Amino acid sequence: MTESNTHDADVAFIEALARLLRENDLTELHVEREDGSHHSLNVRVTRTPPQVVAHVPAAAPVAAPAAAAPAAAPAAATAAPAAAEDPADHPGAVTSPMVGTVYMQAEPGADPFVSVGATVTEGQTLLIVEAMKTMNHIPAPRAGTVRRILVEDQAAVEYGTPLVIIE
Amino acid sequence: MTESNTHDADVAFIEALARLLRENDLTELHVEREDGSHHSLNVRVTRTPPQVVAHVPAAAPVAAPAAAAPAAAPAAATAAPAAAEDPADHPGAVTSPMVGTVYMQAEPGADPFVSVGATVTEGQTLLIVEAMKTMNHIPAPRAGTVRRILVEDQAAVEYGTPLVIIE
Amino acid sequence: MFKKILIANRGEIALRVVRAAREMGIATVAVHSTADSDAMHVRMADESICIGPPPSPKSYLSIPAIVSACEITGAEAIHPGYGFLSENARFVEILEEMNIAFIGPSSEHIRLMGDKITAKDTMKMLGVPCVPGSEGGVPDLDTARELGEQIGYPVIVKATAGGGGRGMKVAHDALEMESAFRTARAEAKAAFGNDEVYIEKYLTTPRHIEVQVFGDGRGTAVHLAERDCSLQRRHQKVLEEAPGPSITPAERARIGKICSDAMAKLGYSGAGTVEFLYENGQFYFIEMNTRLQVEHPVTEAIMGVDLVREQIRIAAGLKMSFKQEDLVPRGHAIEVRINAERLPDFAPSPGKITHFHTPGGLGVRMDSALYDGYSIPPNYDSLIAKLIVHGRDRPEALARLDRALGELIVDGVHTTVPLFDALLRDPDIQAGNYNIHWLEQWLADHAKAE
Amino acid sequence: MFKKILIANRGEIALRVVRAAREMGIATVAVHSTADSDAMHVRMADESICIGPPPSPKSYLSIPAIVSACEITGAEAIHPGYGFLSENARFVEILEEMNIAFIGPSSEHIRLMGDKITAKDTMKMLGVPCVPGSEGGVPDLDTARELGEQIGYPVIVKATAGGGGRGMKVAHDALEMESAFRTARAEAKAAFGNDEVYIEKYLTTPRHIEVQVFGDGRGTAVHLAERDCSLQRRHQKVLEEAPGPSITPAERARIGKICSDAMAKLGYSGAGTVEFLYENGQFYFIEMNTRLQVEHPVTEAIMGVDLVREQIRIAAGLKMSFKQEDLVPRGHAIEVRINAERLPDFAPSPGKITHFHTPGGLGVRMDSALYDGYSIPPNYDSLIAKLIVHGRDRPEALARLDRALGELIVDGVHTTVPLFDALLRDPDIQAGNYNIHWLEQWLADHAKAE
Repeated sequence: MTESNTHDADVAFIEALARLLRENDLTELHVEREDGSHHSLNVRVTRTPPQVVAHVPAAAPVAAPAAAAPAAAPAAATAAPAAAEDPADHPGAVTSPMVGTVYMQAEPGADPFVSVGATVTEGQTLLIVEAMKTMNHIPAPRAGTVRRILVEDQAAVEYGTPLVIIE
Repeated sequence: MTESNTHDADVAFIEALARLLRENDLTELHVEREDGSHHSLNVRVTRTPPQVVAHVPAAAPVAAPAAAAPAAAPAAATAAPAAAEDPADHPGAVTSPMVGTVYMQAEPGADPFVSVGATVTEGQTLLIVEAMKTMNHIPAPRAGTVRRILVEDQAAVEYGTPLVIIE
Repeated sequence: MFKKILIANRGEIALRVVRAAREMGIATVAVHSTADSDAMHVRMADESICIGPPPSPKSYLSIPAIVSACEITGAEAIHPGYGFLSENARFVEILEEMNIAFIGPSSEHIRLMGDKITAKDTMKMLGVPCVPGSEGGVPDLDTARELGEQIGYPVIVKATAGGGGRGMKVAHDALEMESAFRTARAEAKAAFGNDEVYIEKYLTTPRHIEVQVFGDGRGTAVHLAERDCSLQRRHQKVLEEAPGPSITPAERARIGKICSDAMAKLGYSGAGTVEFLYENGQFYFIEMNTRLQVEHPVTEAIMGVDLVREQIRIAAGLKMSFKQEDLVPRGHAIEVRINAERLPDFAPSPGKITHFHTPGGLGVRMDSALYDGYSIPPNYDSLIAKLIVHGRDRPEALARLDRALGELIVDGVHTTVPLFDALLRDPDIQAGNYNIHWLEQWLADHAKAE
Repeated sequence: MFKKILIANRGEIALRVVRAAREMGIATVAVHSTADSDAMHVRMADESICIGPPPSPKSYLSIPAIVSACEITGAEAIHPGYGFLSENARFVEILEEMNIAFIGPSSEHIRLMGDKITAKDTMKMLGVPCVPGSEGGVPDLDTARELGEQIGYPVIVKATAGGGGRGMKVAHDALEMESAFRTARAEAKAAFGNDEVYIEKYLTTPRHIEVQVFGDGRGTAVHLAERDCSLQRRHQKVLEEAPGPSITPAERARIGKICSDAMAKLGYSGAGTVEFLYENGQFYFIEMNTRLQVEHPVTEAIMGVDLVREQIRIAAGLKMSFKQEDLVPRGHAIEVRINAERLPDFAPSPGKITHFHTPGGLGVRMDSALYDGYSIPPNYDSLIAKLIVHGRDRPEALARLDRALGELIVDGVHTTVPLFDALLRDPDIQAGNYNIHWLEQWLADHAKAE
């Protein structure tokens, strides 16, 4: 192992420790490591846990009120999808341009507009989002293959909900 | 590897640690590293997180109310001495055991009990703190030389106010 | 009673409605733009729906988005807050068609009061005093002089086709009438190609006095006294108080009854505000707001009622929970609107709140959607907090406001708090001696002094 | 009026007094131990003086330290808060001698009410109902039986020399009297070498009802209705409300008048509380507190007055600012005492507050000396916040309390908030159906269930 490789390896190791610390809300970590006779490493990583910055947005107002809601109505399955799901960040994601209800086919009993694995052309209808009795056809923004369909027929979607992934 | 290369590598390594510290909101990092017999490195990186601790006491409730006090009465010179003055931490500091008014001499016109440079014996009266018409003689906790007198005659003192430094 | 309502608004007023609903055991749906995902109203509501991107027309003003959010969540009613869609008659018509309850008056009443001329005609018919004037063009100087005597000087002569200050002349007494009439006509002719002018009472230093009304939609209505909202900057209210420092109990009773009688005759439903200019003991109707006002908390403070709870009750078909005789003002209340703005130019100051500490103790209410670490988005109105104080009398309320402002900490952005600190030290404010021009003048004087 | 006052207390009550003084334009001096250098009352006051080390006897209970702090700052008066020196007659005598005003009653009245027997005798003389009993030893069974009939069963037979539950027997009816009397005497003889016993009315499930009084020290006094403080754990009040859910307007007027008449005759000055046990429509005097109570805010809420301001006014020689006829209760108020304690064993939980967010909106008052980053020292009482809600009626107040507790965030220490969340869901609490034993029983039942 060369000097430089050792460096990189050590930094990566300490980085992993730091992440561990943060993610597990630890306060201190101490590691002694020896690799053969040449290389030894002794690391102590410390952290003061409850940072305002890191902490508040996570633990803040939402938690308490929700817990104590007098008429605690757990969000309907349709209504409060978990924020920040992975698929939304996918470069091939097609998101809903409006709040509404998804229909996967033109009418009940018809075939779905698309299915996983299908090849689509730009502008081809992927599905419908109905809002206020208006059927909004959601077109494919580009040609490609439907990799995933992220919603079910008649699901309620918010603005920005990822619908389909096309690659 | 040349000396200089090692230097650069070490600097880069420490730089990486510092970044790690910041990005993971750590407080302290301590690394000891040995590479063979030639090179060893012992690094401690510390950081005061820029938040609650540092921030609140400074910017917090005290500032605003004072500023907006309807009858903003700036603390009388006698009344609100700056907190945390150096002398209090001095190992030779004699602090006031009570709230009251300082008298440097036994009676008006008399010589002061002590002056700077004087040698005192343990138990010798340094000054008087008067509280509720009671004259409390403040004795020297040990023999030594009066290095500094930190209060003036008839000054008001709080509990813990440093009075005299004896070494 | 409703099981679930949707709140078509954001910020402190959305939070205000969440609070009332929660106390009534009603589940809430918050709607929000992508800029407001972390907003307090979203955190506090039982459910939330993202309805669009930051620009209001595509989110908070989008009728399809809001109706659709209502449909997918099964909310039975919509509270519009103030601003946004709260006085949009078309929106209310759509809800009426779709059988979604609107927590507010009927679309008909919103439309009626949305048009200034119809509103004035209706109010006049209902016995509400309006600015007296010529009811149309004034053909000649003799008629003008007659009107001047009838209305009482000063009067203003205005071009019928006019606007922007052109073709407007004030006559302070009968002697000035000839010149004012001729000049206004000449200017009107020159500017608009039409020399028709009309004449109205001219108010020099009026106060803005508004009467809070509430109707059950079935012919019963009450008033909840008045608020004085004369302290304005660019037609934006800055500080409001109740009762009005210049209004006597007799005047309160008289104008209050006129307003509640008018609302009863109209069959008005829910909360509304009848706005007046007030000068020399006379009230002159300006307009009616068919919604909750930003400054409703000062009325709640002196009356001991919850106006949002009452709005929801009425929308759900229940009776009003108070009668006129229950509504006896107690003490004095003042609200200040704290904006994220940098003085002296009131430039918007969005950003992250690094420290937030609210005042506490007796007689202090904070309505704010801020929290430690919240980032105020740059997309919307700069109102970040309403601080409302209540005391036994006006001096006590003023002292309490001063004390509470001293405890408030909003770090990370600039706010208008220093404006209130300064206003509280002004003798005119302490005496309650101000009118709708006072604040602009005061700001101009202070700008000069610096 | 005073120019400067010193507050001989800490925590939320010191802050409470600072707030009142500030609103009156009076400068404040905070005193503090070394453990409280960063406390909110120190930060908020105009001046502060460190008076000693953390143990209370050397700081907050040290008369020389506090008087000396008063002298060096030139404060003209001392507000004692509650606890600490607030009912120390010797302290007040010293202040009287030194011409420092005490914001509270005279040392004479404090001493009078500080002794339970003198207090009871005085109150009886002043027409205040006390627990009926034998006024001394009961010589024989016949007298005991007579007393049983007179007082009404159940009665308790107690050793005159007794204590700790020994030599105490309850007779639920005339039949049980013989056995109770003989057993109590025998036990008294065996335990204390003295078989004298006395007899008193035995209350099985009383409520703790206390009447807030206020006197001007010159023969005028008023009452401000009652508070129900029956919810107690180990004689510590946990939740208080006003008006008492079990008290009728007629009872309120009657017991209120008895108390205010007694205070008028006594020439009592300032705020005081006459505490009663209440059962089956009867009030039985227990003791009088000659100071402000922790739970005074519920009275302030329904009466719309500031009791601390009034205390300061009276101490400064001004007249009372209200008359009995002004004091009409409006609505319902509830206070919960939020302690830094870990449930279920209520173990103290001092430590650093990592996040603090207070509830806002209509009808919510927070009295708390917490702030973000504050470290609660382990040396003192665990009360960290009082949350007071006010609504038009009891259900509205309960709903508001629930809503407000849901908004409150106190991170970093354990608190008693979950206790209140649970209590609010209990049908007895919802119905106002509880007595002084209820909470202990409820806690025991819940401990068993877990």
